[in-house]
Amino acid sequence: MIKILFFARLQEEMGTESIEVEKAGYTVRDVKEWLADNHQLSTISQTMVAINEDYANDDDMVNESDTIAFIPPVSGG
Amino acid sequence: MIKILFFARLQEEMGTESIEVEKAGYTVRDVKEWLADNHQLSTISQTMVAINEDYANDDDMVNESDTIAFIPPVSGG
Amino acid sequence: MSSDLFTITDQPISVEEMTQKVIRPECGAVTTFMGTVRELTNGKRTISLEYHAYESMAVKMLEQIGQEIKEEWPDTLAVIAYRKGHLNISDIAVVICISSLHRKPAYEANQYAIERIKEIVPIWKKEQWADGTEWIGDQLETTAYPEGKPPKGGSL
Amino acid sequence: MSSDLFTITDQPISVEEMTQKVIRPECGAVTTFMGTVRELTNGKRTISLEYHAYESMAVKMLEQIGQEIKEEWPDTLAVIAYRKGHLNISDIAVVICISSLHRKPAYEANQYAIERIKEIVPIWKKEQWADGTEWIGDQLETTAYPEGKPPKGGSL
Repeated sequence: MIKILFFARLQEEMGTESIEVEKAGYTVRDVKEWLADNHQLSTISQTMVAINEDYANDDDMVNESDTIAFIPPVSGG
Repeated sequence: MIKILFFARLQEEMGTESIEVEKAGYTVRDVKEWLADNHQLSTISQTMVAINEDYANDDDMVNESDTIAFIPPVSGG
Repeated sequence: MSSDLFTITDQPISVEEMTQKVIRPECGAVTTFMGTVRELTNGKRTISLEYHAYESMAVKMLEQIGQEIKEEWPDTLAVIAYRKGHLNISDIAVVICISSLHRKPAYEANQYAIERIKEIVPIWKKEQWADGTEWIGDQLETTAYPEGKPPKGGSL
Repeated sequence: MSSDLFTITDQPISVEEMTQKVIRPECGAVTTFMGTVRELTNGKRTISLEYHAYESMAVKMLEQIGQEIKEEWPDTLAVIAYRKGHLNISDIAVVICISSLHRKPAYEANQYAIERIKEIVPIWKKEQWADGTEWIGDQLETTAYPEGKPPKGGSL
């Protein structure tokens, strides 16, 4: 199982803060495609991604028990 | 009469904060020369000068009742 | 790096306390940046806003910024506090304090910190506008959702 | 310009109060600079120092700096307080607060203020060194008088 976190506009689109799915072994790119196909997230390609609270690239692998977070453009400051 | 103010090292050299002298009509340059001749102030040429709290040039005139201040390099901040 | 130096809080931030954390005998300069809630943005009036954070990661990113500052300006000490939750106009959202021996690094490191916060710290603001609409978006304020919801669907 | 905004004081300066003077609904950014008394300067240990000011002119020059800032960065509001008299290590000598709509002018105007203070505000520090000597001089710290008195006489 992996945990997927959604924030800001993505959280509003999903209607939830997080989901848990059997996608261990997927790359970040794979998870994005799966989300796009299954949840019609319009802006998923524009978001940054973090695995276990560190920014990750599309090629990075999501392992069993990892938390992957989709991070829309931030607006701090 | 004009009032002459001394600060920082000049004040220590003069041993006083201010003097009053009959030098109305002098230019700043004249006052500097008079001070150099009569009080052996070593650093008078390196100081800035203010007349009535505004910075002045060597050619500016000191008028009756004016206050002229000799301002060594400042060390604020 | 102490978590006391880089914090996310739902309480008002005391500039005085933040300042005291960085003042050291060897220092001659302290710079502080405060981000406050602005009433008008591009002519629209904000009533209030809410900051939401991916909190654990936000703290980690603040610590990372502190580390980057330490490497670039070794004589500095940095603290950063970010307020989450509901804020009103003029409330302080973020405070960055930097102390250093001389003033130049204190200014440079401070400006670096706020730029990096806007790049990597996962915090978002949700604005409540006076005209009844709301907005969630990036700091460039280029994307507005006047219906209060971003559009659904669309292409990747 | 209100004299409340540009002051010389013999009391400790409250950063919190200074900040409150410049925060305005239209602003999103406040920068603060604090100059603190540094223990070591070029390897010499300071015990304490005294700031002396040509007070009436110093206030006038602070107001002038405020005016210059207003002309260069019209959307800013500036306050400056300078502490005179006896100060110990880490005491705050000067506080500059600038608020503005966005952060860039707040940083720029703040840095401008401290540079100008070091140029035109008639304030001098007299340092008491740990080795028993003292020093009075300009901010470049190029002239030292180890006997506690500048040399007398000499040429123009």
